[in-house]
Amino acid sequence: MGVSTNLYLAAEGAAAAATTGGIWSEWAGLMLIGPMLAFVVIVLFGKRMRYQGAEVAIGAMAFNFVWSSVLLLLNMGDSGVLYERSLEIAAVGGGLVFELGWIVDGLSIMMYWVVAAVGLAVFVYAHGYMKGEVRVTFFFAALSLFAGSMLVLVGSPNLVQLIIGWEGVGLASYLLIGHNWELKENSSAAMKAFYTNKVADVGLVIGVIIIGITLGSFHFWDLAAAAAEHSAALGPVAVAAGLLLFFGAMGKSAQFPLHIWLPDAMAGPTPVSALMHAATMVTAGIYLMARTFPLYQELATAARPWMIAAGTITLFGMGLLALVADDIKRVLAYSTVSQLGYMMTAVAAGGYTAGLFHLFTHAFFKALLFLGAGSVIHAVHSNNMSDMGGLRRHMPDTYRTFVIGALALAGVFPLSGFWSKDEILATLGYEGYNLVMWIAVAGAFVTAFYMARAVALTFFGEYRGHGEPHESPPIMTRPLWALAVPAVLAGVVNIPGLKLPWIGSFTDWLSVRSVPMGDHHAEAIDVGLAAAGLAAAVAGLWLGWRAFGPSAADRADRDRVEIPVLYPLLRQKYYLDHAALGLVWVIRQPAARAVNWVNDYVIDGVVNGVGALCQRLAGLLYGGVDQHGIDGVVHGLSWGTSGMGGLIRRIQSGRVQQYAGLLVAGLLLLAVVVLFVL
Amino acid sequence: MILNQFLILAALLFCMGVYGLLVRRNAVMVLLSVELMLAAVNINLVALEAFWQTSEALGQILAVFIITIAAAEVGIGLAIILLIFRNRRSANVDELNLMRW
Amino acid sequence: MPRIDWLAIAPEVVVAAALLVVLAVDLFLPRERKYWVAALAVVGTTLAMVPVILMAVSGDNYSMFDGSYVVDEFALVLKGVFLVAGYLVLLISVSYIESDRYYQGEYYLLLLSSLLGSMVLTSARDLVVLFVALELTTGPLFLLAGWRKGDLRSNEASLKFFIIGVLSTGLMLYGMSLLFGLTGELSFDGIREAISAGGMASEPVLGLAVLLILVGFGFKVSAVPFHFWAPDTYQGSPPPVTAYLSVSSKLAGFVAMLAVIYLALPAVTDFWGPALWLMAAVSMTVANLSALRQSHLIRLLAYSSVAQAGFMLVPFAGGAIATDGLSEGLGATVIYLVIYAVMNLGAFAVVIAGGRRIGSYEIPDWRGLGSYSPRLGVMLAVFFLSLAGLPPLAGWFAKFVMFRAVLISTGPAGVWLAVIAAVNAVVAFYYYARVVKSAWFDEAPDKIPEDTETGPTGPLSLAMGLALVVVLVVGVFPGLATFFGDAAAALVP
Amino acid sequence: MGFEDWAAEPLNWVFLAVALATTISGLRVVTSPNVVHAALFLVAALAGTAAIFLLLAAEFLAWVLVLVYIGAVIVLFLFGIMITRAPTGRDEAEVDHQRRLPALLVSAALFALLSWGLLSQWGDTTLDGITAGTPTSVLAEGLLGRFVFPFEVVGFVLLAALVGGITIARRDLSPAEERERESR
Repeated sequence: MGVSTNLYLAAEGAAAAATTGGIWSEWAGLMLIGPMLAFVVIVLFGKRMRYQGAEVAIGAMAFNFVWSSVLLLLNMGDSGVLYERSLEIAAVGGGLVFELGWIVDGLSIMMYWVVAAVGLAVFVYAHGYMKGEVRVTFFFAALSLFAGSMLVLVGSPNLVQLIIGWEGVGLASYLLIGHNWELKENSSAAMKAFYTNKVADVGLVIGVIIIGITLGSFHFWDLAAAAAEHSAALGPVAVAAGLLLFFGAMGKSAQFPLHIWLPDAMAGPTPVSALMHAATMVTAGIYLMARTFPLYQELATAARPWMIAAGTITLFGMGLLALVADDIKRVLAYSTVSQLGYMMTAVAAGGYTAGLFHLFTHAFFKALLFLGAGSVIHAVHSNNMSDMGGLRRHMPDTYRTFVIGALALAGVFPLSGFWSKDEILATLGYEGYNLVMWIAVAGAFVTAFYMARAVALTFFGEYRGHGEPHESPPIMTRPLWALAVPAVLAGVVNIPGLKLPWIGSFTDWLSVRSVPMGDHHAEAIDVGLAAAGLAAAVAGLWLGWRAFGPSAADRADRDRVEIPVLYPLLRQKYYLDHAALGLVWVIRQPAARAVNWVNDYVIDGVVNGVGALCQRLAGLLYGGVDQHGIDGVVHGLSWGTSGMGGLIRRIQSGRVQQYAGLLVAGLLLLAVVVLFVL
Repeated sequence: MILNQFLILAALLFCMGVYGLLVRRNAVMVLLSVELMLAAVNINLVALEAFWQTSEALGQILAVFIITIAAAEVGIGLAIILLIFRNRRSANVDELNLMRW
Repeated sequence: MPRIDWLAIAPEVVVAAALLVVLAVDLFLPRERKYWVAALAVVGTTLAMVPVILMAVSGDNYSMFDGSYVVDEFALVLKGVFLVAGYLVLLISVSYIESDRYYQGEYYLLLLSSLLGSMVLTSARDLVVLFVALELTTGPLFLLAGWRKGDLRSNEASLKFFIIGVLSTGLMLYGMSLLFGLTGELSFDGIREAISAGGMASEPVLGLAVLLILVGFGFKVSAVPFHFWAPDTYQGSPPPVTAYLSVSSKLAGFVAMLAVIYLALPAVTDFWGPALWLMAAVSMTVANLSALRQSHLIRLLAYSSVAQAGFMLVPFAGGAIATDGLSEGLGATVIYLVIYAVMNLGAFAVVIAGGRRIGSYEIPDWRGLGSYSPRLGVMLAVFFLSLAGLPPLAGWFAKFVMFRAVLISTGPAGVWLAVIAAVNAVVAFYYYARVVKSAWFDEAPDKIPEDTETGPTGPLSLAMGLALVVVLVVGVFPGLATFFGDAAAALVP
Repeated sequence: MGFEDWAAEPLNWVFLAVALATTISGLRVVTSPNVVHAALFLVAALAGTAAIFLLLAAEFLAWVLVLVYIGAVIVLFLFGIMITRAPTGRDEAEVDHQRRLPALLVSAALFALLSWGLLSQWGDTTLDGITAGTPTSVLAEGLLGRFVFPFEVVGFVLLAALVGGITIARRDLSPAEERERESR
């Protein structure tokens, strides 16, 4: 139980306590290059390969899995691994240099391994899932680029390379979300994701430039050291820089209100969703916050309340949205947003390990849930739970693994989600954020509730879809089982007060021995809090089951959950039913509707409002152009509805003498401003 | 003689040229206005050279270059006007608005 | 007789010789062999690289004609850039110009003349050389804009360009005469020293002179409010000429501006600082908002190039505010110029290649390009996303140095400009990505345009390939571009 | 310098006369409804400019102006006017367009700005010692010495203008005519 110095590695002693990891570290850059190389190879030769490039992508991932597993093993036990290598590629003036390289430490090893493990499962699964689909080669190329960019991101020793990986992830996600671009909503979703991220990225880039200029370095270690020393140079800009970086993280990690892209990103093929929601993309923001943790811990403390606020709103509000979605992937997507809120809140509150531990466990069960959902969708050819039901008989493997994932996500003892959520609750309590902690407990209840609903609607009752659903082929179910194992067990590595022989604890993995992060890790289980969390989860599951389970109510009405007529008919049941349904009603009607309304109108409204503003301005300036052309977000963004008789129409009139007159007038205006006003 | 009497005259001629460039519909007349502007610049240069009396007569030399280049510009301008006239049967500048916005 | 160092003017001599050879050979070539002049022009630009490289390696500086013509690192770097850009434009031109009766010999003669002007410009260190070089750069382009003689749009492009061109030349010359009147000098060094000796850095007339001169440069770089000709002229001109206009001609404007601002007027920040701040902010905003509404690709690129000019002006404004901003700003602008030149030429090459196949520059006609011509689709994505500033394509580094140059300054002016630039970077994304989206994510039309290319497409592909390599390599190893910036920054006195 | 001093100098009265003539001619250049008249008024305005040059003792430049402009450029203009068959009669509606007021405002404002600047800078600074004039040899040495390089470059400007101008301005032969010409 100790809050101690805040350096990751800057201290000399830290380096001494760590091993370099030998050739496994010295050549760890291969993990960054591998998927990128796979991308190039698939682009160039994929079409001529037997499995259209899938074998290369899977091969690269398998390589990474083996390599990162070795690193993970090396990092266990008593001494951690610490290695860093940078290659200077450009001096950009002012003493700043750009470097490419890789870093091997607890945090990055954990990320390498998660990306590789989840990536491998997803890639194998995708090989089965995409059979017979269009553009398989392109898909695996983009998937490799996606994973590769993420590795470049998490392997980066400096902020610049991080940006490169960051943008690469964004680009690849754009390609993947819009994979089935024949469907208009897909390409719109891709654009939305891209643009939302791009807006956030501007914050990141400016934040990085500010840090680089004030610090004279882009290195994370220099940043950490400067933060630890309360650097006088960095001090004045720290809050601004911290908030800007956080703004970037909000985009990638889908924090309210920049979360809007993530639910729409469901449009991509399901393996993409699994990868995106578990190991890559959305975790990047959390990772960035963890990497720059000392900045927030020491200098940018004023930024933390804002981060906690965003995280808390996200974790609770977005969870509610999962209650009303019919699209199974959308349920999972809102749940991801909500879980990301947990992680962000934890990291922002000082729970470095807690946030990352949840990232770690969440990666497995969320990937599992998505792949399971994909398997279901594969079978019933619909995303909507109203077309499912009773699938447990048809798809036993998918059913079992999905339930495991759901229980883990709900935080049921002793599955992995229980431990990581408990760690977050404990940290919030320890740091004194009691209100946030209880909101998080309530969020746990909501999580359990919607997962119960999802399981009940999907796997229980009677089948409501078309055709005869059948279990997916082994190439898809085996990855499910493979992911189910860590989804159950991953929690063991960080049980408070328990240090496993050989393996050590997750807390230790993330820090170099003897120099812990300045965060809190409980030495013993806080039974009361754990019980509260568990109670919330069980209550949520139970009530969810009461409301949506097969014995809950009249079949037809239960299935049509969207229809309010449901409730009067159920009045005659137990008071628990009343309570459950009342709760459903309370949550669904005012709260969820409100949140949904906020989501649909306010947030989208803001985005569309920005668009509309651009549109108005453009309309004002432009006007008069026909409305045909583009669609979706861009449509809203650039094409005005009325837009007649604008300024630009008048300015760019085609008459050259008017141009000449405006040129002279512009000169005069400039002269007046420069000579007389300023 | 004071310097400014020349400079103000030049400024006046220059602004007349600007006015002509802005209002003349006929492209040839636009070109005439441009010549007026350049003549004004030359007056400026020669007067300021007289003021400075530089050892290398810098102002006048720049004026020589301007005169020469102006001649070239006239050639270019008339060629373009001819081209347009051949295609459109008109040398009116304000009829050229196929491209806008 | 003035001493002449022949090595120092060798690049110009080679280009001038190539130009004359083109003129002479063209007379004797039968119509079907006219493409030889293209080869000659390409050879000329390539050969001219040799003395540039020789001088760059030797590292000597040359100063001739009482210091009015100087070959230093700044000049060499930009001569190199002009030669490469000219080389790429020649490659882009070949198939286009050959496919119709476009007077090949004269076309290449004029293009080389303009290139010669730009190269002289890099070494100009007094107002006379600067003015003459600018005219040699611009004059041939007035004519080239109208090169599609039968096309009314091309005619119109030419005349609009010409009228705005001579107006801004007139205003610029008036400004130069005032500058001469204030200092009694024509050389940049003389003007700088006279201004500091006379302590007149904030005389209002000096402000007028600076602003009037900026009109001339603003026209060349097509910065708002001197940009009005650009969209119309870009749209109407033959596309290779537009490519040249938006790159080399714009570059020439920036080179002239860099030299005059940083060599002659470094002390006059009171005037050019705010003026360029305003021009940068307005250029980015107006052009980006206008570009959002464009459906014609070349017109979109025209507005994009106005907006890019705004981005390139940002470091100037930063240079005026920050303490050691001058060299920082100069380096940043040059880096941006170098990267912009390559990526914009690449974008134009793709647009020309696609336009020849599709037969239209309307964006909706380009939908599904990636599905039936992945090669063009990928190129399109790379160049447009690079223009948008997406890492790891070269454009992001240009934006990076731009932001840095303005953020090193302390005080609200720099921050505000950075914020405006940042917002504009996002807005710009929408229209660049829209094109890419149309090419990749929209369904191809029922009738896929056939590849009917008959003429040689090799040069065009070569141009695209070269630009692609540069965009990718510089994006990953931005150090290569920094080199240009550092070399150029040596200019600051 | 008071007005009496100024008026006492006879050259100033010469200047006044020339300036008046030049201004009126200039005004007519931009207002005359007749193209040919406008061109001829430009001749007058340029002649006035040459006279001003003479007043400033820049003889060489004055003659250059006369030779280059009045001798050559104006002839070019007249050819241009004739070839384009621009209206030579009085047809005011054709010659100016309707947006005269903004143009007038803009140019007047420009004039106000410029003259404000000139007056604030040079006030009533006098020109002294210009009677000697600039020897032509100084100009010659400058043009062939320090400025020989731009002098050469101007040659290329003229070459490009010439070649390009001819190409642009000439009538394209129809393919049939061209074949006929090549067979000859």
